[in-house]
Amino acid sequence: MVKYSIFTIARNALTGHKNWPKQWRSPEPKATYDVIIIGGGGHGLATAYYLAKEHGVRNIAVLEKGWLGGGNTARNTTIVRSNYLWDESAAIYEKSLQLWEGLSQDINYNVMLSQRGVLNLAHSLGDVREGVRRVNANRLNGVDAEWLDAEGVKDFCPIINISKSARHPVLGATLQRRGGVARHDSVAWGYARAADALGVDIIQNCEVTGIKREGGKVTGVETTRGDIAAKKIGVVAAGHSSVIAEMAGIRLPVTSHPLQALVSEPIKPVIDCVVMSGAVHVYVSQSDKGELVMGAGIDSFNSYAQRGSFHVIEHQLGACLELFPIFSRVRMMRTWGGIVDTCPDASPILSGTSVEGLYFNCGWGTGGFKATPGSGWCFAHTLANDAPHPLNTPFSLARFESGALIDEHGAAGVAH
Amino acid sequence: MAKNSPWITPAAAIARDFPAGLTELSPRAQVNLRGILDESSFMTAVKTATGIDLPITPNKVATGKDHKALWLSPDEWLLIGEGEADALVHRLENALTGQHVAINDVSANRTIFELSGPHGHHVLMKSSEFDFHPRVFAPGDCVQTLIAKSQAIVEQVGEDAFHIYVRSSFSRYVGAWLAEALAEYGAPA
Amino acid sequence: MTQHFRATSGGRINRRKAINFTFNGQSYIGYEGDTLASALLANGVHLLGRSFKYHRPRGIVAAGAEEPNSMVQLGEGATTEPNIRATQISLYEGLTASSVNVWPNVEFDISAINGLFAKIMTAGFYNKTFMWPRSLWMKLYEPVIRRAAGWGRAPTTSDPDIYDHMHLHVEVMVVGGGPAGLMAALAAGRSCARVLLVDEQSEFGGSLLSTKRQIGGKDETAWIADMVAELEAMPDVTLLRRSTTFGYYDHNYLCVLEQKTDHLPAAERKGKVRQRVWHVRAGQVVLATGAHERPLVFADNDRPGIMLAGAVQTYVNRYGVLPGKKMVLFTNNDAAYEAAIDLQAAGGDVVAIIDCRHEVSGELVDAARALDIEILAGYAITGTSGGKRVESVEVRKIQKGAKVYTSAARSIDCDLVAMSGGWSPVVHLFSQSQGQLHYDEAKACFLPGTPRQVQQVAGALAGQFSLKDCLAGGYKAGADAARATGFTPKRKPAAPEIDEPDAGEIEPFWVVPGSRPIGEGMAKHFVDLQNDTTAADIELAVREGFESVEHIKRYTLTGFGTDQGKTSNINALAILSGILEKPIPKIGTTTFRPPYTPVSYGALAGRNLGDWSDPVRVTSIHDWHVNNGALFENVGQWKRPWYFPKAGETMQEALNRECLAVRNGVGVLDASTLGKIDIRGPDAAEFLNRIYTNAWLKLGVGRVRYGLMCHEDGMVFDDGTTARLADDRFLMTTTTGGAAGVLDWLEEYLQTEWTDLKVYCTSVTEQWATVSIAGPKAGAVLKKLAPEMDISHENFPFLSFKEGTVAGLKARVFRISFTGELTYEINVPWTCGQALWEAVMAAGAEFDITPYGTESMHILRAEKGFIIVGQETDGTTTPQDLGMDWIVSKVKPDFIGKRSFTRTDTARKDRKQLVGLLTDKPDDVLPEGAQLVFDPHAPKPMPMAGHVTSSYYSATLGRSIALALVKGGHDRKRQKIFAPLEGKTVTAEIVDPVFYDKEGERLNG
Amino acid sequence: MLNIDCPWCGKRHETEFRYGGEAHIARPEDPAMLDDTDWAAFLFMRKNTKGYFAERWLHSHGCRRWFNVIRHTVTHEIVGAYKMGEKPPKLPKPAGGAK
Repeated sequence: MVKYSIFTIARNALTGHKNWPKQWRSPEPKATYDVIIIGGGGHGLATAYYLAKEHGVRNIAVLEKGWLGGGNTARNTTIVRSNYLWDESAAIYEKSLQLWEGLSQDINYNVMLSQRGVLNLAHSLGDVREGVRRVNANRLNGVDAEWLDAEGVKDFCPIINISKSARHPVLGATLQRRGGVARHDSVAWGYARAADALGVDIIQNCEVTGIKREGGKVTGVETTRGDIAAKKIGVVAAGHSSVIAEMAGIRLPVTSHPLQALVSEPIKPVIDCVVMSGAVHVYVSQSDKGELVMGAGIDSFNSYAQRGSFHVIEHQLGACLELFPIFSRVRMMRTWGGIVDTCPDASPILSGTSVEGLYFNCGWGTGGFKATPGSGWCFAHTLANDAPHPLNTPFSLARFESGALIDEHGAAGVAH
Repeated sequence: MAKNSPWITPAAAIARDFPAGLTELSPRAQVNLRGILDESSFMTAVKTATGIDLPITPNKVATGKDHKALWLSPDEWLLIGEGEADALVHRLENALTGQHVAINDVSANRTIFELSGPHGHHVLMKSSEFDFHPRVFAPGDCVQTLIAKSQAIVEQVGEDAFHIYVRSSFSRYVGAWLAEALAEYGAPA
Repeated sequence: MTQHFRATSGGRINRRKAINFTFNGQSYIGYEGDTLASALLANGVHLLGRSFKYHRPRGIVAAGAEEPNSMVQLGEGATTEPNIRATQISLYEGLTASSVNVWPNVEFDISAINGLFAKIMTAGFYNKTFMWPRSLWMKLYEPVIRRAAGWGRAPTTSDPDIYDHMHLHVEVMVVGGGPAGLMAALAAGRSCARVLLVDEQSEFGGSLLSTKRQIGGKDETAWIADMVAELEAMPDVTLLRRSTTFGYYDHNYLCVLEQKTDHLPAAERKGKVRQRVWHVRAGQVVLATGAHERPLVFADNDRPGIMLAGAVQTYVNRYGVLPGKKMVLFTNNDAAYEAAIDLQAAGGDVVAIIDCRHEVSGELVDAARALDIEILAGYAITGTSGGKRVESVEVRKIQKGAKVYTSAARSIDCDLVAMSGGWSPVVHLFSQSQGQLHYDEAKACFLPGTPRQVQQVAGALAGQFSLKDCLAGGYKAGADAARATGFTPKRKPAAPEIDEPDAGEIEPFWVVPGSRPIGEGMAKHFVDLQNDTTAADIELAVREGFESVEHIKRYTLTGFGTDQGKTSNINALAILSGILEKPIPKIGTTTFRPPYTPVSYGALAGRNLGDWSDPVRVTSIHDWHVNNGALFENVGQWKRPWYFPKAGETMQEALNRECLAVRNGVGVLDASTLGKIDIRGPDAAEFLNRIYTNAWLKLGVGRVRYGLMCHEDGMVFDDGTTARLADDRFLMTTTTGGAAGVLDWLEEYLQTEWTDLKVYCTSVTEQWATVSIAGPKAGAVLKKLAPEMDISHENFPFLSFKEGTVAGLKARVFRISFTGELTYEINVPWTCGQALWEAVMAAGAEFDITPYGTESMHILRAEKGFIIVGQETDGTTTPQDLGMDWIVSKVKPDFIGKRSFTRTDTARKDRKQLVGLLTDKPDDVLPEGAQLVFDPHAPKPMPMAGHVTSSYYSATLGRSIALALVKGGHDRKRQKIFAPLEGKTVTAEIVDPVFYDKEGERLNG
Repeated sequence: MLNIDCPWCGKRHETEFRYGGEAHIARPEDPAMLDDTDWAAFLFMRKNTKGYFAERWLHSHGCRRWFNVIRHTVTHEIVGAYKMGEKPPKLPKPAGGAK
């Protein structure tokens, strides 16, 4: 792998940039792999990378039905944080955040992690109670967290409206300073390049059409580019998890929903942190290009369409202007939607199934992007050892039978 | 009667600021009636008690001598009349004894606004996603929908006149919204 | 300044009305009817801004929404707006505008130094560097990158303007008011269908505003006027000008931004709605959105003065402006020749037409020749020069398929280059509506294929590039749309005689090589002018393995500008197709996402701001609370009195006073917000038996019972008391926030699961105002108000109710208690709430009756260990966790949630359970939300045992109290537990959650 | 913004409705007889069909009736709405493009 640095760029500039190697190959699929990862998004590519790097598995294929990173990796609001309420969630997201912090160097690809702080606003006494609870839980879990009162919020984000007469006034906020944003596409590309360098075959335009089984074990997949054999299959297909599960004759407790987001036209920097409000559905940050990046809530209905209903966005902008009155004359430039699969408890599934050798990594709902490195790291461990890592043991399918759900609904932890 | 003598209309405090075209109506008797349409005795009994053939077509209003009935759902109607609801409730209870029905005095549950004049339609277009165009919605029609994000019943009572029934706790909010929506068209003196 | 570049006559401007405006601090004059772009061009101003990455000088390229370059900061102060295209700003008196993202000014921009590093700042540059040392990314690299970010500036104060929304339903919506759209609207309108016609321009006519045509013996202006007059006379036809259909959503739902005042001088805007978003549900949609001209991609094709040929034609014909006096036309099609002909006719000089086709012929070519314009067929522009304005072009003879052109160069002086690479139908809305596109080789463009929604396409969008086809196609689309919605179109009128030149042929030409291979030397072949994406960037991306068009876009940022690639997407696609040697249809298309053009947040929010952002619910006693100094708490949509401070009182002092009044005298609470549901029918008791966890069949008429509801997963979700009004009738109360959800949920079971149960539910929340009087003196107060009511404990025991007259009002009085004190909850009709409240206050005056709010209510109930759903519960709490096994029937075979209690995790003994906490120091009030541990010295992550759910200072007890959920808490009474807070750790003892009056003796006063 | 056909009130905008997820899930007659696996299936396992999907909606701001809808989860095309207890309409043949 050619090492990326300013020096390599300068050297290549001298030769008109004619000698850059491909960031990843486009190999033909082989007949057999040790592990097949279905889904070439951030989580799938991270899984392949850590399988190769940490567990020495080299004969891996990542099968992507479209273009790599083209699913939710390309469609989120890029927020990274780990301040989740429950111990189990905090642990896996904190692992993820720690991996984020060294990721650019680890994979030699600048993913532009920008830790400029994430505020989660409280608008009611109930919100305050939940916020304080989360800050306390985070601190004891070793996750950095602070509680700010309304004045503190204003200090940290001066353009925010903390008027007491607002319809939903800001009463305070949790702050995670290590939270922030990262460049979403770069994450997929960086993992792809690093995995490819370790020998992983990334096969794009290869849609899985069937899961082959014998005697309760997986034996491979049928794809639009032919059959491929493997004894282990990891499914990391986000919104389409249920579709793959059906091919294997199993059901998952997930439903797919559209999640919409939008950006404004680029404007000169006005907001230097991430502001989230679960109560009024506003999630804002400003990109390094100057766009205000905003997420909305999910649409209520099941859907595999990468679009939702416009009233969701209009509602969100009303709430946004309550918080940021100066955005009124800023203009929305582009909207889009992703498909998220959500679990009843708003927590993910990283688990084996009743089919031997078949593993699922899904159900991240609206929280997937920030989990990318941790999710891949844990899932790689699970695939390599045929057993979950302690970090993802709680996120098994068995919890739905036992009732040991990890319910992030109540904790504003569900959002993005 | 004693019951309603100190009645304060829920929108009273803001009603004095309403522009022409918007008023809060004085209280009406409102009775929510639920019953099984299929049981012919039900329709007959209601007719006996009120003189009204309950509308069975969705979103229609049937008008009798003293009362009118708004279709709310396949087994639910809102009966409206002048004065107190008690008498109406009693008549219905008596006529429907032994039947599976629910009769509730909801006179205070909803506030009624009247929106009238040339801009009534515009205000409804601003406030609701429902199609109030005269080709679709005419006198004798009613609809349950959202007005300014609040659940409401809208009844067309004349060519340019609508009654808007909103839950009393929302009436300040909806009343002020409607007043503001009218403001664009200027208040005729 | 004078308008040196204004043609002596012509144009749709009003030359009698001069308009003063300022750009970059300089004053200019234009005419009514101008855009800022046309007025600047009339004044000879071409340099409007700088590009994003290299800060190269940039001018006006187009004449409409597709403009990639000329963004300005419009206006000043509170109404300033960033990034508005000069081509879309109608000129108004007093307009001020300036260039964006330049420093110190557009003429001399420091950041142009970036151009020197262009060789390094290729696509993917950021991904490959700024990684070492790691610490500098946040400290140095990113701050520098961020400083360069963005174009214009947001205002720094809130927006004084008004916005709103309209909702419209029509049978036929026509998008685009050009010739095809006008005909479509006419056909549909004549059928009597309800029609909406929307156009983004200030006047209808579309392409006819830029061209000279005779239609049926009328000139284009008269023809448009006649069409509009007929449409305006139709009562059910709505015409929207200055209105952009920006989104096409499911089920023919479209959104339109109408700009109502942006073209007016500031003084005339006041009090008017500035922008309005129309939400349209259409039976049929006719898309007649026209086409955008494509630039040609050649070396240094970005200098000011290089613009689209159609734009030149628009400036000449519509605005009476000569964008230059010495023009070179560079084209691959005949149609663009008309721009040269029109410019020449208006007094400009066309020095050459560079046509990259080797064979040229046809009506327009002949017309150009007749004007003595030199035509260089088989030539291309291979370079340009000029600093802030193009000064000359370098022209070479071309060889088909060559990667470089080696023929001798000829330099031609000029001050304007018009270019035309053909036309791209504006398929954005069609794509948004999920329609698939197909590539038409002959027309060299993507055209709409099979639609997914009920719609028609017409005009240039449908590949109907001649006016004759537009008119016929438009009429057919409108008639078909009307017919499909049940209307009968009138007989088609005879086709009018049209005088238009034959549009001739086009030969696609996607990238023009220079004398060196693309990417070498200093020349840049711009594809996306706004983001400075070049053909070389696309080549580099492919070299690095990016092959999907989506990857290319993202790696090079093509199409990610504020213009969303209207002029660049197809060129990028075609260049990619050339590099990969795959035909264009195999490359796929890019996705067009809403909005078509940017829409202000203000317009999208409409009036849903401030008090309108969410409905506010108030009780009928609200005014009294306001007048008596209450502070309010938002509970769901409700405003509830939080507490009633007296002058000079702290919050805690007020709470102490309120609580002690209830414990020692009498307090009064507005409890009207509780949800109330009338439940009636022969199976009502059976229904409640299934819904609540406890037993309901035997509750006597006149009695009241408390109940808990769980979801099927066994977790508590609402609670409240329910009274049996009659054998077959109950009145249920719910939590304030839970009312609507509970009613929906009850209906769900009745309508979908237990359809055999005869039960009706009716919401009566606002039928009843509820005034709760609590305290040892409550009875005395009630006695005064209801002297005829027998309120003796024998005849009015706890958990019963009575009907009667209170304060002269017909009332229902409940004996329930959330405070532990003797309490009467009096229900009167909603509209009598304030009258009752005032009567209670008057009657209670002698007992110093004290109004209290939700905060005191919370303290009082916590002293008694009563839960609040949503505070002691969080969706993971069972009745057993709350120590409320007593309310879970062991006898009933089934009720909602029962089965879940026996799941392995739900049945665990060490679940988090509700306990009371007493801090070792009585003055320490634990924060609500404090986490609890058994071992405060454990390393992080510290094993947590639970958290504090409620915590208060209790004036009654003279110390703090708290409720908490603690692992295995029910078996840990008297054990110590710790709350490690920031800076200190508070120690507490686990106790029973009932802190006060454990025996319940105070219930009877 | 979906246009949903309430079987009683006719077509109304989505904002008048509440979504109810997969249709035709009957509550078990006797939950006590189910083991944890089957109970979990009733609680949590839902079809998540890509294609024509039978789902429930509540006309919460209108007639407050629950009813069923067949909707395509990719195109959002609504084939029909039917009352509780009625038979679903026939599904169209899978159309081109709408996999």
